[in-house]
Amino acid sequence: MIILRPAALSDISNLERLAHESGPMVSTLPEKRSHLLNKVEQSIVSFEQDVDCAGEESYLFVLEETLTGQVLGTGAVNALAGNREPFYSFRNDIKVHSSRQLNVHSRIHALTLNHDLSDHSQLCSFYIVPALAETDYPTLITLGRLLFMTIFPLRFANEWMAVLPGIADESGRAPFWEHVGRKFFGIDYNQVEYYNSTRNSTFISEMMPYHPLYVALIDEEAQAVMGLVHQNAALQCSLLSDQGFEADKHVEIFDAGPILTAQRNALSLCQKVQQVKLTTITDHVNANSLQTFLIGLAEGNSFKACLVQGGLQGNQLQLSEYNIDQLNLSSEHRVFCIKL
Amino acid sequence: MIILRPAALSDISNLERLAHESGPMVSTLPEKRSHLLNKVEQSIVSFEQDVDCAGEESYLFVLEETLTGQVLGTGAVNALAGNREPFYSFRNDIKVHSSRQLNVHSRIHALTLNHDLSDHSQLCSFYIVPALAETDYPTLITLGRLLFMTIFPLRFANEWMAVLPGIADESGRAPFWEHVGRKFFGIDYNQVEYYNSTRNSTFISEMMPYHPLYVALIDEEAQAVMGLVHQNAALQCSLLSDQGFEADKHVEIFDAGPILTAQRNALSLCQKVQQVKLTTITDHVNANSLQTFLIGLAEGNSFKACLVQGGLQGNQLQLSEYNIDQLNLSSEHRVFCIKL
Amino acid sequence: MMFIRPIQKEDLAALLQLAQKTGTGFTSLPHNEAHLEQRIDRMIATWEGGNTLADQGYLFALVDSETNTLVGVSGIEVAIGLNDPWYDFHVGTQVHASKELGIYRQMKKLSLSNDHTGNSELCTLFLDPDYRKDKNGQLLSKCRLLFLAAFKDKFPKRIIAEMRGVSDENGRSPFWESLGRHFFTLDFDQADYLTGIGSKSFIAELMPKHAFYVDFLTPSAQQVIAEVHPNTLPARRILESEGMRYEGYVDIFDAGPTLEAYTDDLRIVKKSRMRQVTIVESALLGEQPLLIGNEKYQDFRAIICNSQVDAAHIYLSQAEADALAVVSGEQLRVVPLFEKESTL
Amino acid sequence: MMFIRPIQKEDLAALLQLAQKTGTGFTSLPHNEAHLEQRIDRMIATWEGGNTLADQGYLFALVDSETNTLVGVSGIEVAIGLNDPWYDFHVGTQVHASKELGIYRQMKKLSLSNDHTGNSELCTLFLDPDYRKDKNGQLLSKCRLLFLAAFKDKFPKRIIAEMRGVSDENGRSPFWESLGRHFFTLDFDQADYLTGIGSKSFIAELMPKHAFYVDFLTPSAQQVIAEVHPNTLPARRILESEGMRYEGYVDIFDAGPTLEAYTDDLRIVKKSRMRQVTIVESALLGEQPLLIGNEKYQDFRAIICNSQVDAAHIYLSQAEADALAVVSGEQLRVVPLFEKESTL
Repeated sequence: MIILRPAALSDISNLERLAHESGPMVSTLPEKRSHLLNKVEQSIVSFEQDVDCAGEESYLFVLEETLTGQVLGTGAVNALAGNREPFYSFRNDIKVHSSRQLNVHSRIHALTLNHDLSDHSQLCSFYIVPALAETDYPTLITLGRLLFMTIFPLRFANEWMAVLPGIADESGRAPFWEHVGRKFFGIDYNQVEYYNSTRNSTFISEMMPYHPLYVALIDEEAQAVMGLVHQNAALQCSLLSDQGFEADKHVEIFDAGPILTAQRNALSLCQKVQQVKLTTITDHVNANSLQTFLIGLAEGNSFKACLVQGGLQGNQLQLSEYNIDQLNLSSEHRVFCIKL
Repeated sequence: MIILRPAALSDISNLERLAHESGPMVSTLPEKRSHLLNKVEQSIVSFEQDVDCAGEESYLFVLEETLTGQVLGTGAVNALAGNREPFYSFRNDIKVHSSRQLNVHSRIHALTLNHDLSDHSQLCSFYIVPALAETDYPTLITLGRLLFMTIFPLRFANEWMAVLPGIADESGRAPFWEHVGRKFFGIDYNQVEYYNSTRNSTFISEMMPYHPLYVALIDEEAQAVMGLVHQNAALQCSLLSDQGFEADKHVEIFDAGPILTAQRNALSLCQKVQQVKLTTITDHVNANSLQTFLIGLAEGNSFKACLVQGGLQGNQLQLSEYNIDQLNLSSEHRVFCIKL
Repeated sequence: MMFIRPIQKEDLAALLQLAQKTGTGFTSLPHNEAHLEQRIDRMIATWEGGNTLADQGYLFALVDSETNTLVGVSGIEVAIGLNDPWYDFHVGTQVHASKELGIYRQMKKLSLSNDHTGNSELCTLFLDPDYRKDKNGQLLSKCRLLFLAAFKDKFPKRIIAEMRGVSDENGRSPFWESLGRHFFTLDFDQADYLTGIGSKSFIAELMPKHAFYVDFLTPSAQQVIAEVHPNTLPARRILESEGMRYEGYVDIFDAGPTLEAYTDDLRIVKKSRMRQVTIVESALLGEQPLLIGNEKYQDFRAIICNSQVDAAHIYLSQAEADALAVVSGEQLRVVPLFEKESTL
Repeated sequence: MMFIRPIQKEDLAALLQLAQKTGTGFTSLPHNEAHLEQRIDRMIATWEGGNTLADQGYLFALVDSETNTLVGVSGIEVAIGLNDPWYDFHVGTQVHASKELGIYRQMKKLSLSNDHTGNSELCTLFLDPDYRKDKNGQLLSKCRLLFLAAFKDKFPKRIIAEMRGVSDENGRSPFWESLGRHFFTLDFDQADYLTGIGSKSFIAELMPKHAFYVDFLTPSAQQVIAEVHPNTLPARRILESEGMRYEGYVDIFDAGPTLEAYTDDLRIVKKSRMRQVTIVESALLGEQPLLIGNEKYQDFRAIICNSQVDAAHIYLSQAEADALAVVSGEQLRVVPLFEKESTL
């Protein structure tokens, strides 16, 4: 069985391997062991703490094959995108320039460095091994985290967001970076993504413009990729969009990848999730009538999620005995489900 | 009976009187006859047009005592706040100033001139004669317009807003204007409000700063009134707030009065409104069980609203025969109601 | 003989004819009769003392005394930007540096500015192509500085001159193509014409209000910032030799440089001296060409000639004195025409 | 006799003692041994040719030859803003005008700028109060310009000097109280100290990044923009008499003016001349005080005296020649000490 569960210290080696595989696509999953260790430790502390207001917590999940203990993917949530420091993005503002005599109101687009999203909760560090890309498990990582956030509302803000990777080629050349960021930094995209994952964000305020950047003056190759998602993240993007996330007017500052945002209450998952009791499937249930459910198991502050086949009747979710065994339920567990 | 109905050309003299009474508090109800005439004519055209996308329409309603034909109040809706030209406001942005060596992230507030709200539908020109201030009729003017907007969704944007008057004393001295606008214009608040109601908004881009204004540098008397509503509009403010309108981060540019915004679908009125059939109260209904309803009558593109006592059973709204007579119903009328 | 005098009402026809000979990039003498007539009227009103500061301006005519024809004009606006705002771009430096990353970047940025509001402006210099010889260009340009030296109290303490920027043979400005075009749908020619008839501020309203980085312009646009059109190079050299300098401001359309100076720093203001007229039968040639002007405000005249001059006198022929509208014994303001010449 | 020489490693103790005598508002000579030692080392490395442009600087010592004590220092930074960004506020003009409303408003605004990046800076002038007499202040200030005239190729083409702004007897700056305090929780004293030890850019990071209007400052803050502290008035007058000018830039903390000039425009650069040393038994007094310096880069010396001078020679006593580290027949750079004096 494959489950989504909080990362543990014993996952470090596996995470290191995944971080290496994932490369620069996942800037919030650093390759450096010490940084990974920090991230896992911070996650453990975050889960342990009782929280009644989103703060510096960051929750890291891993996708584990429970028979072999293999780690096959990751996904994290930051309680606040900008916890100890601002979370920067470019906001695509429209400025109207008016001339009375010429009777013109031109609409001029300009990118403004801002940190409007600092108070949003942030989904990040999504990665799954390529072999599972076509399965339901990307869905597990993404919706599993949303389910976690739904069940523990006090730990998160009301507004959520996810930064998706923008366009970059295999050599790590990102057109938006080449025509924008490079002018200010003079370094490669990979390099700045590494700084971004390992340094605090002060360097952004030091190096990036506080003047709005007029979009019309940005090279067309870079304009063309603004708000476009990297093909590797297309699935992520559609999963989140289906839930109600929308690409607003923010883009990522280095590669101009889309930033999706949503109000918690507007998400379909939040509206449809229900608490259930698990029961064993009775004989007379037809296997064909079984449906796929995402279930989340909360016990105290801990949480895990997995996908199961079952049948829902009222607040009873019927699963196979085998599945129920695997879940290792205790009487303390609260179980939540949502039909996929 | 007192009803809310579209303004007609015959209302001009009455409107002129109201505009004179209302004074500078209602900047979108100009005193000048020719401007009023324009406004009424534009409203008539707007109602007559078939509209499937919010545009330059502006709808003006009057509150009429039907027995005497007296006009007792006004309320308007602009399909788009900035139809032919931008709608300007100040956005209260937070800028983070970071210093690595001092390990400081200061949060600096700054007001930025913007026209983010141009694509919102706007409630405006609210006025009611003082004698009715304590009655249910202010509610009729405000909720009646919201009902109109709900019933004709294609005529409006999904996001609505209302600019409420900010703090000014009886002599027309507005502290925010004295410490901010006057520096740029060198004229009195009443004067600029008059320009604002009669000229196109180009003068704002000519005279107002495009740099953010640091709030800390604004005189404290002016800071203190930012986002505060004038006492005369307190009722308006609470009516809209009850419906789900919220004061976001925008304030009006001259007096810093609050700007309330809402998503249509989030408004309680939109969620609760229902289409009904009117029937006559049967004898056995107890008068004590009657409740107050806001009803809206739509016939083609026209619309009127009033308050009635009635009883709702399923989709049947039972009214007194007297009331039903007064409504002058035709078979073309669609009737909507909401319990207050 | 060539001499300078104030423009007159009767000059309108000649001025209109002259305006026809200008091309793209010469914004301040549009071929537009109403505009030119208004301009002449405004200049005359200034000389007659009837204008407020915002409307004061002078226009000088270069006249060939043989034929009594007007062959060139040059002007001074006394205080710019007091009616319509005066715009240019300030070329500033912005440093982005991060000690931690070990990165230091120095970037040029352009910001819309009204900093020259209230300065004087040297403007509208145009000389009939047939007369582009014999130091006529020098006279037309420098007579303004001589006038300024004579009537300094009528001018603010700073003076500027906008130099025409680079454009190609089709009138395309690389700077406009890279910047202005994105903010405005006009061609450079049209924008240029609107500017000439005083509509520059309308256009400026549509230009970028926030500072932007030079690095975001095309390379060809970057190259022409603060560069003049090849045809304007001589005019630039003349003004620079007189003490005007590029100080980091450029035109918002073509990025031509704004030259500027404190009037007190102008060579002609510092070095010009008063000499008494002595009329001689046959004037001897002195050692260097001199710029000579009278001190008559409403009947200002200026000429260039190699007169003999000593510590107190200047020796002129009758024709020269006539051109200068002076008689023996009157005072003239005299300065070597060129910077390199020795002082008086 | 008082003379100027390069700072030396052995001067540390004396410099530290001197630093103790400075007060608030004197940011560049903090009483901090490590900082001062580092400063001396950097200066010496510059004279020895070992520094990159960003780190080059000169510090001159004023020495009383009677007692061989250091009684004052003055410095030049060669190129500012190449390590940490150099910040000041540019005082610009913004015009808001509406033809339709008939309103025209001219407003001053301040914008954070790095425009002086790469310029030279006159800095760190401090003279022991006991020695504030006998033109010692003139020597200390002007010796730097003489050095610059002698070794012009080692400097960029523009030079600036920041003048201390207005503060009251308690060290409170009205400008800081009205602006900086809102963006920063430090007192002016502390901000000032951090600036002195090179942390100015840290503070600038917290200052307003967008232009703001002078009208929004308190009246007392508005009044002190570009004004100097009364104690700094003499220093300002000295530099202005040498050709430096306020050109619209002020300090981000106290709004003291930045004076600036092209080095080529400095009086001492333009007017200094070379003269050959002749040693005389008893030196006759000349008609005016002269600033005299040698041309030895690593052993630069300068003095003030009323020497006799002719078209080719300068006549010095042995003591004067010794102070200048020259012997008979060597060349010295000579200029009248004051602007008003006649040229050589």
